[in-house]
Amino acid sequence: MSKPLSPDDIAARVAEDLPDGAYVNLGIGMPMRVAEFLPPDRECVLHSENGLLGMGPAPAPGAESPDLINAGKQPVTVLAGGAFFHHADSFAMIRGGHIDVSILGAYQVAANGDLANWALPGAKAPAVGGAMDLVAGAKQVWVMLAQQVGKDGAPRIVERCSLPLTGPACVDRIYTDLAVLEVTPDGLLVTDLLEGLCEAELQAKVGAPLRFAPACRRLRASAA
Amino acid sequence: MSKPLSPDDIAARVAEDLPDGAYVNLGIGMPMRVAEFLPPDRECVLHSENGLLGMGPAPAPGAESPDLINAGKQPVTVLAGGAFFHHADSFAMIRGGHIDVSILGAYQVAANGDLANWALPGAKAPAVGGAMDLVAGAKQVWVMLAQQVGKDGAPRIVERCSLPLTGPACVDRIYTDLAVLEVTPDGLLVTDLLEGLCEAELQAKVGAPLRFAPACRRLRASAA
Amino acid sequence: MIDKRCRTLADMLAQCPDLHDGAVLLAGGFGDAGVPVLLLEAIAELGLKDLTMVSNNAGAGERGLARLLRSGSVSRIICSFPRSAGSVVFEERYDAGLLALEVVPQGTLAERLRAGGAGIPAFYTPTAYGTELAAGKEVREFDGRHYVMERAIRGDVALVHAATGDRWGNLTYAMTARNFNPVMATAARSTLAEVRHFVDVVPPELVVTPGIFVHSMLEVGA
Amino acid sequence: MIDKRCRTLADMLAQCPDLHDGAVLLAGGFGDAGVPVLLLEAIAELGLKDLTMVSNNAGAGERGLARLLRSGSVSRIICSFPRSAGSVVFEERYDAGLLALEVVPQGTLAERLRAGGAGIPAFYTPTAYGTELAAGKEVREFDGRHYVMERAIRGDVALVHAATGDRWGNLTYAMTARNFNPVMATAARSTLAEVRHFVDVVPPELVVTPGIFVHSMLEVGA
Repeated sequence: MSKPLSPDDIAARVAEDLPDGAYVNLGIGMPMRVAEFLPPDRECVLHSENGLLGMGPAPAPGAESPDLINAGKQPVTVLAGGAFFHHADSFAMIRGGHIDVSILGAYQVAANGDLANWALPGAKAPAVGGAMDLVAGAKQVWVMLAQQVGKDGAPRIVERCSLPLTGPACVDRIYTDLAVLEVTPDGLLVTDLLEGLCEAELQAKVGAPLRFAPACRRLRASAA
Repeated sequence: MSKPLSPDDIAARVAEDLPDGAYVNLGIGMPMRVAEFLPPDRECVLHSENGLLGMGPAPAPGAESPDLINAGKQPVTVLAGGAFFHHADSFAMIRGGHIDVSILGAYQVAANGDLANWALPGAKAPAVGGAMDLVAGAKQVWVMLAQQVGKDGAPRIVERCSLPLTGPACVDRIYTDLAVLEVTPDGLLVTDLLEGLCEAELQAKVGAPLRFAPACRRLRASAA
Repeated sequence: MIDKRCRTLADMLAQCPDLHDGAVLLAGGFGDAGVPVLLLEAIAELGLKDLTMVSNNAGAGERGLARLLRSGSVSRIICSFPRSAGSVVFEERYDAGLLALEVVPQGTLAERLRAGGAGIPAFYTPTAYGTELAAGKEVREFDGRHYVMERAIRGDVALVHAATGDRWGNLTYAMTARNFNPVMATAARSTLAEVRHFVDVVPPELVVTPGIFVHSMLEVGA
Repeated sequence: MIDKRCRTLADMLAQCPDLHDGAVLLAGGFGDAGVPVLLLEAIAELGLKDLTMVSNNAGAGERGLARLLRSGSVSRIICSFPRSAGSVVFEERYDAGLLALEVVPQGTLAERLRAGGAGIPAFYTPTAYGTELAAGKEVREFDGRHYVMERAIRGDVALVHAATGDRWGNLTYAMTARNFNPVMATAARSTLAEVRHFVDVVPPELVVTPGIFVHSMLEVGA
C-alpha cells in the first residue's frame, strides 16, 4: 500500500469535485481546508451558517475583525459579491435546499448514508451546532475522513452507526485517506482507491460490503 | 338627535384614543383618514402591510413614486425613522403581535367581537387581502363604521354576523357615527353617545343588547 | 466565473429549465409596484399551457400579469386580492370558468412562500381560524388558542423585479417595490430577475436577496 | 415623541417591566460576535433567580453570559453549542447539576425564535428527524418525507447588540455580528439593545431591525 492521503490531499480531491458556481458550506476543521484547493478557474461561493455568503480566506495578521468570523469562530474576510444576513435567513437557505454541497467531518458513516458526527459516548454536555440542519437541508452531503480507520482499529465506515445519528440516510459521498465512496441505493460504491491498495484490503477496513466502480480511479498521496 | 358624526369626526375621535408611540395599521378607505387627525404632540408610527413602517402623507402632486405606495395602492411618503421590509417580514410583524392597533372598516360586527368585512353575498371572485391577518395578529382591533345602520335600515352591529367572518371574537372597539362601543366579555359597552341621542334610541339601532358606561361621554358632530 | 447576467430576454427564457406546461410561477409585486412586467409579458408569448400563477394581485389593464392571463396560458391562480381597479382580464376569465382561484390571506400567502423557501413543509397560523378560508383545513389548539395548519408553496419559476443586481445575483429593491419579491425569490427552482440597473457589486450589508436565490438576471432600465 | 434612547444602563433596566425572577431571556451573539456583553453583565448584578437563557453558545471566560451564569441567576439554558473554548463557567455549573440544558440544532433554534416573533406557534422541520434530539417529538410525513414538529420560543426580554440605532429603535449590525440579534429582537415582550453608536436616522432601506421590535437602547461605544 502507498502512503495514505494527507488531509490536504483529501481536501484537494474534494475540491476537484466542486462544480463551478456551487454554493458550498464547509464544516469546522478539516473541511475548511477545501477552500485552499479550489482551482483558480472555478468560483464557488462559501456559506458560513453564522450569516455570511462569499466567505474569503483568513485576513492578514492585524486585519482581523471580531465582527467578521466564520462558524468556527475564526476571523475571516468577505469577498466581492458576498452578503450578510441573520441566523434565521441563513438556516432558511440551508433547510430550504439552496446550499449545493455541505462538507462535514464524521465519527461514523453507515452504508445507507447515516451520519454520526456530533456526540461521543461519555461526552459531557451535548452540543450540536448546525450539523443536523446542514445534513437535512443541503442538496449534497459529503463527508471527509482523515483516517478511514480509527486509532483503535475500528472502521469509521460501517454497516450501521453505533453512535448517535446526526441524520439518517443523508450522506452522498465519502472522501477518506484511502478511497472515495459514493452512497448508492445499492450500498457503497468505491470510485477512487489509493494506489497500491487492492480491493480486498479496502474491504477489510470497511464494516460494510463494497462495490467497486468499473473504472476505479487511483489516488496518490502528494510528495510533500 | 343631533347631526351624526361625519367620517372625519369619527376619524378624529379614533385619533384621540391612539397612545403616543403606538404602531398602527390603518385599513384602506375610511381608516386612512385617522392619520390626518393625530394630535401634533403625539407620534404614532403607521404600518402599511406592503412593507413600510413610518408611512407619511400623500406626496405633493408630481412627487409621487410608483415604488412608494400604501396597501390601498395610493402614493405615499416615508417619514424619518421609517423602514422598508418584505411581505413575509411585514406579516410576521402583524401576526406576531407587534402592531398595537389595527383600524378597519366593517360590514358587520357582532356583540362578541366577530368581524365580517371581506365578503358580501353575491360578490363575484372573493378577495381577502390582509384583513384576516390583521385581526388575528394586532394587539387591538378597532372598527370604524361611517353609518352604524345600513342604507337598508339593517344594523351593522349585531348579535351574530350573517356575513362570512374575517375573524372570530377579534374586535375590541367600534367607532360609529352615533357612538363608541367596547367589546367586553359581558357584551357591548357604550362609552360615547351622540349628543341628543338617548340610550333607547341607540339600542333600537343595534341588533344586540347594550350596556352604557356610567360616565358616558357625549359626541358632537363638527360644525363643518 | 459566476455571472448570472443575461444579454437578452430570449436567452434568459431559453436557458431556464423550469418553464414548462403545468409549471407553478411565482410573480412578485403588489399593485403596480415591483411587478416583473417584462418577464410576465415575455412568458405570455411562449404558448405554455396550464400554468399556475401565485401573485398577490391578478393584474390590471392589459399589461404584465393581465397579458399573461389573456394569453390563455394560466389555468389557476393563487392570490390574496384578485379584484382591483382594472382587473378586467382576470374577471373575464374567472367569470367564464377558465381560471381556478384559490384566495389566501395576504400574510398566509407570504408565510407559505417563505416556508417553501425555508424548507418548512407546514406551519400553524391564527389567521383565518373560524372563517370560510379555513374550511377543510386542520385546526389545532396550542396554549388555549386555535390555529390553522397551512402548507408551504413552492414554484418552478419565480419572477422578480429588482432595483440593482450584481453578477453574483445579489439584489436590492426600491422602497415598497420590495414587497413579495424577496420572498418569492427563495421559493422556486429557478428565479429570474428583471433588474433596473446592473452594478459591479452590491455592498454585502445592503443585499436584500443574496445571489444564492437568483439564477439569471436581465437589465431592463428604470 | 418617540425616543427609545436611555441615558444609563440603570435607567434602562429599571424601566423594563419584564426582568423578573423566572423570566426567559434571549441573548444575541454567536461566539464573541454581536454578544450584548454589557447588558448580560448588568443583569448579573440584579440578583434575579431562576432565569432561562436562550443563546447559541453558553459563554466563555468570565465575561458576558459567563458572568451571568456565575451569578447563579440562571437555572436553565437553551442553546445549540454550549461547549466551546473557555466555556468553563457553563461546564462547572452544568456538571454540578445547577443548570438544566436543552440542546437545539442551530437552525431549529433560529427558526423557533423566528416563529415566536412571527406568531407561528409551531412548524415542521426535517432537521433532527431520526436523531436523539427528536425523541418524544411529534413526527409527521409530508409528501413522503418525515418532519419533526417544533414549537416557537418567545422570551420575556431580548438582549441585542447592534452597530447603529436611531431614536425610533431602528437598528443595523456589523457584518457577522448580526447573527441571532435580529431574530431575537422580534421574539420578546421587551427588547433591550446595546448600540455602538446612536445616529440621527437609519436610512429606511438600510434598517435591519425596524424600531417596532425595540423598546429601549443604550449607546455603548465601539
